[in-house]
Amino acid sequence: MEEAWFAELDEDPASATRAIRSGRAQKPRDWPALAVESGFAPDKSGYYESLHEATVAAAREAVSEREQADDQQLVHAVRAMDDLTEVKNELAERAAEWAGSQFSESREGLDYVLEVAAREPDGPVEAEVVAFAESVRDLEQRRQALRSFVETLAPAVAPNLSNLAEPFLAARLIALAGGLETLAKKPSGTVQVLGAEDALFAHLEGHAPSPKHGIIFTHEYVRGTRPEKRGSAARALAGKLSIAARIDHYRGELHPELKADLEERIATIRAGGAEQ
Amino acid sequence: MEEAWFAELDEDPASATRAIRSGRAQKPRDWPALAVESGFAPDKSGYYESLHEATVAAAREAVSEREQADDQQLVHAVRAMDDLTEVKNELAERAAEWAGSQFSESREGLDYVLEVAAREPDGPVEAEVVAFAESVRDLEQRRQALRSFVETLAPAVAPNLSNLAEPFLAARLIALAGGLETLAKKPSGTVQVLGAEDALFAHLEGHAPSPKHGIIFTHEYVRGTRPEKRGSAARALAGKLSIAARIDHYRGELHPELKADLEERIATIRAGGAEQ
Amino acid sequence: MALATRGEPVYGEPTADGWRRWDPHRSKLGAMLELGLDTGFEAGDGVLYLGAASGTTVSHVADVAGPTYAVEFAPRPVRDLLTVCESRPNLFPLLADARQPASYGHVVEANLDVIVQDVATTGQATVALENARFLAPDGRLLLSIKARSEDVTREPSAVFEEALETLESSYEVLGTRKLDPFHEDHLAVVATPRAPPAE
Amino acid sequence: MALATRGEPVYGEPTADGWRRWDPHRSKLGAMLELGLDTGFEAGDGVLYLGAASGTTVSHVADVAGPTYAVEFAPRPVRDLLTVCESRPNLFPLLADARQPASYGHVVEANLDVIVQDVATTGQATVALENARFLAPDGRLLLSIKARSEDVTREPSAVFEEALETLESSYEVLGTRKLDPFHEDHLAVVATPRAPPAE
Repeated sequence: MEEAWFAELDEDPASATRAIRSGRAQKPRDWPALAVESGFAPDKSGYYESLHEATVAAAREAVSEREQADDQQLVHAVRAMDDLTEVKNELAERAAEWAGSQFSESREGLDYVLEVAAREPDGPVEAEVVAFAESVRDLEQRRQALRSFVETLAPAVAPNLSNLAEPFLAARLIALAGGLETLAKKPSGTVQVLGAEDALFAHLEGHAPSPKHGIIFTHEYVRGTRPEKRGSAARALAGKLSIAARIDHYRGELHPELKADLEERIATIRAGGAEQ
Repeated sequence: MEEAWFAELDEDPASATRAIRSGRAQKPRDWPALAVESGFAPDKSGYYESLHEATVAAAREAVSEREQADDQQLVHAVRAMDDLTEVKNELAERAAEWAGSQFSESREGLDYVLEVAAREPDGPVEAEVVAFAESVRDLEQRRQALRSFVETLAPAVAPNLSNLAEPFLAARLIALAGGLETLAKKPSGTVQVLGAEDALFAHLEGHAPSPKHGIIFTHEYVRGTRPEKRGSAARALAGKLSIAARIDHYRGELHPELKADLEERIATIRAGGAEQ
Repeated sequence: MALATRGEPVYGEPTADGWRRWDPHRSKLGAMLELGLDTGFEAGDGVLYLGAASGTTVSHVADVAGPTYAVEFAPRPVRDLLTVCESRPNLFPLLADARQPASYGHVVEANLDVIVQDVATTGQATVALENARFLAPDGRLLLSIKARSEDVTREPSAVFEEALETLESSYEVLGTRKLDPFHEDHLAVVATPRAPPAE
Repeated sequence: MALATRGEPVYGEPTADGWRRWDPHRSKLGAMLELGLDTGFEAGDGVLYLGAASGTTVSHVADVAGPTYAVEFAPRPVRDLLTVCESRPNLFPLLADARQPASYGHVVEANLDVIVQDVATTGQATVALENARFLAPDGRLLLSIKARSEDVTREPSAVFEEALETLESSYEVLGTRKLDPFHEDHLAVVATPRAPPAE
């Protein structure tokens, strides 16, 4: 009896939610009968009513917490991945320079470093050079693994955003905004220039034109549209991404029609019939 | 006969040096007798004279090349180590932030990251966090290994500098100058402010006092001297370091008396009897 | 003739006169029923549904059954499942891991008539063993095994054989059936607890 | 009585009337001679010195011997060695790896009277085997083995035993002697080629 979810509730409805979420019992029992017997419910049907209310409330709360946490993990993962990219490039440059001097070769880039990392070193200096190249290789592998993780997590956190923008771009938008909720609350014009903060500040200080797009430029719908129509394409895409972010945050179910609408809109813009 | 070092020399004395340095023979023979027989030398004593000249020239050239190469490897190693230090700190900060959010802890620093790296992850997000922390740990290990390597190589490249300044500071001075030869050619006043280039430029532009010391501040003889005498201590140390660099570059043998002289000089300065 | 239940529509399924078409292409249990397996599933049964996802199938189950406990681990589909629950007072959502039955043993009642299991994870047979504690002695396990969730590199037949062998320790297998053409490389299993249900 | 040779001073050793004190604390060969080992080393001998370092010992050897080939792999000490060579026309420096005798086989003559070996590296006995090619049939190997260079974790006596065993394949060991109190955990070995010298 002590293990039943309803065993020790008080007046506060939150106590039922808490009991559902954190209780445990190895062995199930005939809880409906026990609930009636103990006076928790007047009859079985009354018990099921209370159970329904409590389980729905508990699931809603748990889902919301888990998703909050997930979108923050996505933000951390994207930032960690960006750090790895930067750091990997920096160390790769140094490793190529060093290896080039040690092996009397003049080559550059990650491919060269990966090749050096696979060499059998001869002597203590070469051992250090090769070990340094191996560090770069390890960072590159970690970066790739983290990118896969981001691409797996993004559709769970933001299904509509990931459907419209590819999981990786969706993750990057969420990271730039600092979270799904913040992204959902931004006007679509802000979403359009997310990632182009430098250009935006230059514009606000009066010495640059207003940027037409930020990170969403990497989307095929913008990049693949001819330059004079890109502003319209970026605006259309940002509009739909804003809607997607709001659905993802406030409701969460996938709306495939968003993508169909956007496709149609972009086709119209590219056909040249777009408003300015 | 074809394997003898003197078998195919021409008029150019460099050809003898080349033959000594790059020739090979699995099986030694009675080279002095063969040299006389073939007319290379008038007699054995003439042969040994030529051999002495050729081996000394070849050894001198080989030593100088090997050491040139070694001092450049030292420069690369120090720079690679600096990169690792910077990168490790940057990633450690990110890792601590991420791990703190995932594990609901608010701790900072490398120790926390190393502790996270040792955890058994539960679930895919934790697996990424722990793997990221492991990357930081690996970089830190590589950095430490590289530092040991630098400390081993420095006394071979610059015995006097390493004797006066600890191998690691010696390596850093060589790296800041870009090589042992460049360091040896710098005036002692420049050695004194190596590593304080920012402060020096500010001074040259007229809005800062002249820096009293650069990286040599990390030397106990400067740091351990009371502030009003530090300028004198830095000047004395830089003077001896310059001499050490020149001996290391032009001759190479260890002069223990340099250190004794310096110790005496610093003692005098600390005792307060130093000239301004 | 087509399978249908009475209830609020959930996933854009065709409806007529309050009846909702139960699409066997979108539901493993729907396919079992469509293919005529003897599931023993009857109106008013107490059901534990493991792997409820966004509620497509469990919505039909709850339209027919009595108390229906829906366990799902991923938060995203549980949002949709919550909508399905709104109009179904006999459907109880649980955001929980089916591999940890003790984490819902204080909520799900004992002696249920049916367990429907459709989890896409390795160790699907083990999940069935762990949850046998909720079944009545004459209850039914309606299990669908996805070969690719166990091991993508092995032949589905080998995967199924191993799963059935694991299952036999606590269940008596009453029937099996491949679910094509509705679902490829899925095996449906109908089983009943062998001894008194594992505790 | 004290060991001394005639020549230019090299390492700050005491001198008198053109004689330089040969310090057995600074030289393994000096210690062998001081301890009265029968080295067979005579004035005018042809010598190959492996591990010449900065020339402390080889300077004394060259003061006494005939043609003296000094092999050293580390560039730094060879700089000092070059200074030692300046006043010794019979001393020939070679920046080379004693484990690669073919890299100086075109310079070092055959049928030498003595090899002095003092290399601080693992496989010291193997180096002696490799260089046997330079020795006359009645020549002498004067080897000093540093236990810690082979394996710091093992007992010196075990290290020495194994080295001697390796050596026996090409050399007949004529005598051994620990070098304390001058050098700790060093074993001096005097040996002569067993068969015609290895090629």
